[in-house]
Amino acid sequence: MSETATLSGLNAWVREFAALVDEHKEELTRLDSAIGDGDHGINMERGMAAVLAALDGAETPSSAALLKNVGMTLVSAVGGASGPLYGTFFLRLASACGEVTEVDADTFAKAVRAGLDGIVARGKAESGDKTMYDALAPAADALDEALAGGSSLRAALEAAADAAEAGRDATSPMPARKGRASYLGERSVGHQDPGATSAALLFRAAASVLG
Amino acid sequence: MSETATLSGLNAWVREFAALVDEHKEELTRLDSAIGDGDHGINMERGMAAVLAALDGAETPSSAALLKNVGMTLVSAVGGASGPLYGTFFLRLASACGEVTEVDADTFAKAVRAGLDGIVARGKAESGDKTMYDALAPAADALDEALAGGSSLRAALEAAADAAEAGRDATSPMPARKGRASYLGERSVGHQDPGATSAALLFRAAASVLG
Amino acid sequence: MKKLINEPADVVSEALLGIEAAHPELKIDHASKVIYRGDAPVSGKVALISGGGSGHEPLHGGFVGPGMLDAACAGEMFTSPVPEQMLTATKAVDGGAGVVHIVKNYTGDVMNFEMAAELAAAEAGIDVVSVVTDDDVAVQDSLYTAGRRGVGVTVILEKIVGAAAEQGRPLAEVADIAKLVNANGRSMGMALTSCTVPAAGKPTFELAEDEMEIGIGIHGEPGRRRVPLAPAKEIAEMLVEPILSDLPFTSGDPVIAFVNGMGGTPLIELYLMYNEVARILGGHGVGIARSLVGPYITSLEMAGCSVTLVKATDDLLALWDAPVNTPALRWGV
Amino acid sequence: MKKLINEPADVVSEALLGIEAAHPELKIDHASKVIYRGDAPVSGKVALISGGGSGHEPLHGGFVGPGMLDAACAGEMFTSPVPEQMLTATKAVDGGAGVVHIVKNYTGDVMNFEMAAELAAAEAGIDVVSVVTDDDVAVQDSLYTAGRRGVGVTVILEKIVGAAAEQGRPLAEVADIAKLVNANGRSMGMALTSCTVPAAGKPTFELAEDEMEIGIGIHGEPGRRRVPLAPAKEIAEMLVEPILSDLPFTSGDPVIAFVNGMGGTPLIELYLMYNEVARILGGHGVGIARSLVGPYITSLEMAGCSVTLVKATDDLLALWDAPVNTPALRWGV
Ligand SMILES: Nc1ncnc2c1ncn2[C@@H]1O[C@H](COP(=O)(O)OP(=O)(O)O)[C@@H](O)[C@H]1O
Ligand SMILES: Nc1ncnc2c1ncn2[C@@H]1O[C@H](COP(=O)(O)OP(=O)(O)O)[C@@H](O)[C@H]1O
Ligand SMILES: [Mg+2]
Ligand SMILES: [Mg+2]
Ligand SMILES: [Mg+2]
Ligand SMILES: [Mg+2]
Repeated sequence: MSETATLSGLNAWVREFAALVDEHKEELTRLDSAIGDGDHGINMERGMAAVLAALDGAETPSSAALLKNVGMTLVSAVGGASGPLYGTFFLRLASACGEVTEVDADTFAKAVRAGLDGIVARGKAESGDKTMYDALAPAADALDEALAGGSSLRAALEAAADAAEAGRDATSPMPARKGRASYLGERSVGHQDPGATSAALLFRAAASVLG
Repeated sequence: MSETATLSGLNAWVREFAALVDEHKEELTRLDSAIGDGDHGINMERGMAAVLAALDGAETPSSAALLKNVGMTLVSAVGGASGPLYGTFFLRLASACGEVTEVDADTFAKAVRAGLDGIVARGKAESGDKTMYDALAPAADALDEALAGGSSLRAALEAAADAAEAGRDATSPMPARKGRASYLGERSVGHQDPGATSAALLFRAAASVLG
Repeated sequence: MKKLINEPADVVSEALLGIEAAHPELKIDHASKVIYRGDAPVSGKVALISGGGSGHEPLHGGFVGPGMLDAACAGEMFTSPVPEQMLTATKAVDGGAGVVHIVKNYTGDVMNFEMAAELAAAEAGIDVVSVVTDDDVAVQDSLYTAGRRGVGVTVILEKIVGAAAEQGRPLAEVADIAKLVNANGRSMGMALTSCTVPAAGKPTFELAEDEMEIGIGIHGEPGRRRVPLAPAKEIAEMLVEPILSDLPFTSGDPVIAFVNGMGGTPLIELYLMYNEVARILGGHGVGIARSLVGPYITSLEMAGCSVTLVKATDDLLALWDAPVNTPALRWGV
Repeated sequence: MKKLINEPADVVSEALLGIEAAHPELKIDHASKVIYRGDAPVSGKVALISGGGSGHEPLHGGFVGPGMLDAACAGEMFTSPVPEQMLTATKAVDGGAGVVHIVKNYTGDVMNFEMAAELAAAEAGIDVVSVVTDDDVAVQDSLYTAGRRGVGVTVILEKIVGAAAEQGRPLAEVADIAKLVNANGRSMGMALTSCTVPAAGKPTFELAEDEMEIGIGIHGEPGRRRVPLAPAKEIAEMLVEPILSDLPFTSGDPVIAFVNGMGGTPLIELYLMYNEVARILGGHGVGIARSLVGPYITSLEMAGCSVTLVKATDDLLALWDAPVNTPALRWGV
């Protein structure tokens, strides 16, 4: 089992995420219809389709180049709340990984943390606001913890994906305090957050192809 | 059995027509929805309600006064195609009956004929156009014929009402050539004409209270 | 039935109160349900009156004002107004130069306006010329119909003829321009959904999720044929081609192109349709000189649209461009 | 789904083609989906840019032109545009006097405009002031929400601020006026029906025949509460009272009153609602100085309406009355 995230691994991650988004497009949209404006699946699918198209034609000789391309494409193809947020995540990831073709597990975990910080900087989400943060933050924590405990990158990403899914599930009982769902107040209770759901897919994709 | 249409008889006729229109309001509207604009019942009900209200407050010492009031009220309360047509019918009826309190059967039949002529003058309908004419014309013919054959006014009005209903039924297979239904062309076939349906009510009302 | 109303019977009169409150520049006769421009009668000017059933707003009340109508008579929902209304309006707006009645060709409208004109001549000796619009190519104009319906061209006509009257042109000329616009105009409409007359409480007709009606009028009545739902491209052809084959356009003739919303269709779809219409016209070498896109002659909350083309002359275009100041059309002032 | 469209993915770009065909006085950048006034950039004038998800037409593209916006960026349906669009627009309209971004308060819109402003400052050194509209009293403005949504006030603001910019007022003053209008404005909306995003193919939410949503926004999202259908009178109270109790109107203050249609509601119902609104305001001693009635900030084919009140000053009223020449609002020219 590789202990690093290679360029082709990152590439596979992005493609796997795109595949999962495509597969769950209807679900994401349905969740967003309940407490938002019913476009999260459409937005993410449009964004990831644009990412695949952009990667096909691009030279991305380094982790930074690859991830920056993903981030820029998301920013310029998605719009809405998720565009700048996922875009910023990948842009920060790019800077943190650097102009290399392979990053070790610790660097990758730090990059994820940087991405998460970027999302917070843009969106000001806190834990319990019922946003993608509630899936991403536990995932980043689990990743750090597993690596600190000696896990392989793959195993740590498994733990992170599990944590993201648990975080996603935990958004159901929350009343939303950020994004469109916050307009519904208590009416948002009982519905899973769409952004947390796509964020869990991001880590599930990582766990299945990275490391 | 009275052989004349008294002032109170004409009054009762108008009220009975109003009652029948009220009772068949939905049916008239439904028929008009199929081949027109779905307001014939609403129009006739509004018109006859206005007539009842107008009669309540009015001095109508003669047949002419009574029927003119009905005609004017219909013209000014109904609108659409049926307002001027029924209005003209009653206005012509009024002139033909004259400033009397009682008209004999022949005068009444002539008045009906005058009313029918008024409708033709306004609307240019011919037999088979699928309009109220197709119920009114056979009714006027049957009235004349029965009286010529020695029937009482009541019996002649029975015959007229039967003829109006037969005429009404006969409108079903016709393609409309006048009024809104004509826009539908062949699509109007198989639907009974709303105006012919209300016209049959007019004669059924006469048969049950006049003469 | 889902509507922003109180009692179905009060819709028209309460909407008139709203128009009065929102447009202090107009005068409303609530008893007669007539909307007047504030300065009517305008002495020496030919006066223009129109009217018809309600439910087609902004037609006609939204077109009352300088440069367009002097008065509009509001009938019950989808039911022509009664002669008394037009008679009252005719007397009120007559500025001594005569009055034009603009009548959409429906049996009821024609008969009620006819009675009003007879009464106006008899009672008040006012010169009334009636102009009937009958531009709907969905209806065959033959012995077997009540003739073509008056639809979209009525909007264009009221604007152009209103400008001619405002310029002080005499009655005969104003009436001739009205007839010219009608003769030069053709329309065709379609519906994606039906609509509900408040007093009836349910839709006039039912359409399945995968069906549409082609060749509808503006009264929630069914159209000429029911066909499967189609892309906007094809719908545009179904509307434009019958118009072009009916009106002898010469390649290069400038037209006023009007894509009208039936009331329940969002503007973004109307612009999308306008693009298709413009594309088809381009293919036929028909040049668009002026355009109008929006819900101007509607059928309550019906979803759908109609296309109207009017072959224009330089005079007609200048009249179209002339100032107008009404609730629904305003420019130049 | 019944719509006058071709492919769901092409709705926005094809509608832009239609806007271009219908309004030769505008310039359209189809690649960036930006609508410009024809003479942009206007040298020395503060430029106004707005934008947002599509499906709210005529907002914002219908408000581009002299006296109002210099550019409007069209996002995907109900999805804010992306930073690149606003960046492109900002560079294109800057006439040297700075640029105001008018942003409706939605997380996505705010973040995308923010990125654009950062890029405009960094890449081109353009002075950008962002003004966020947040007038929807249905949303509590607290730590527990993303803040109030920007809705109807955006229309009034774009008109008034557009006039201020057209008069040559400097950036800071133009931005201050924008903030004042927003601070003085409040809105509340309701829906009788949901609406369908073309790419989703089905309604965002379902409402029973006897239900309505109170406190909706403009994205087909559910509102604050679902209540039984009620007469227009009561609906008007549900909309106006929360506005009045939120905005400290002093009896006698003149307001601009705006009754907006959500896209699928016929004009006759909007005027009927306007009557109810005017009646309630009269009861509170609030005088209506100006009014606007019609579908100006819509939610596709949603049936429903919103009410916006803006407390006006003499300067604001004069700016409201100033000439404007856009597809959707036009007067004085
Ligand atoms: N301030 C925020 N911080 C983090 N995530 C947010 C924030 N606001 C919204 N989100 C996320 O964005 C998701 C919605 O994305 P999307 O539907 O694509 O955008 P929009 O709300 O603009 O339609 C929400 O489910 C939530 O997870
Ligand atoms: N030209 C005409 N002559 C006689 N009757 C007519 C004519 N046109 C229409 N009608 C009658 O009027 C009826 C429709 O009346 P109504 O629905 O009240 O008016 P509208 O068609 O204006 O909505 C038709 O069913 C038909 O019987
Ligand atoms: Mg969303
Ligand atoms: Mg009818
Ligand atoms: Mg009718
Ligand atoms: Mg969105």
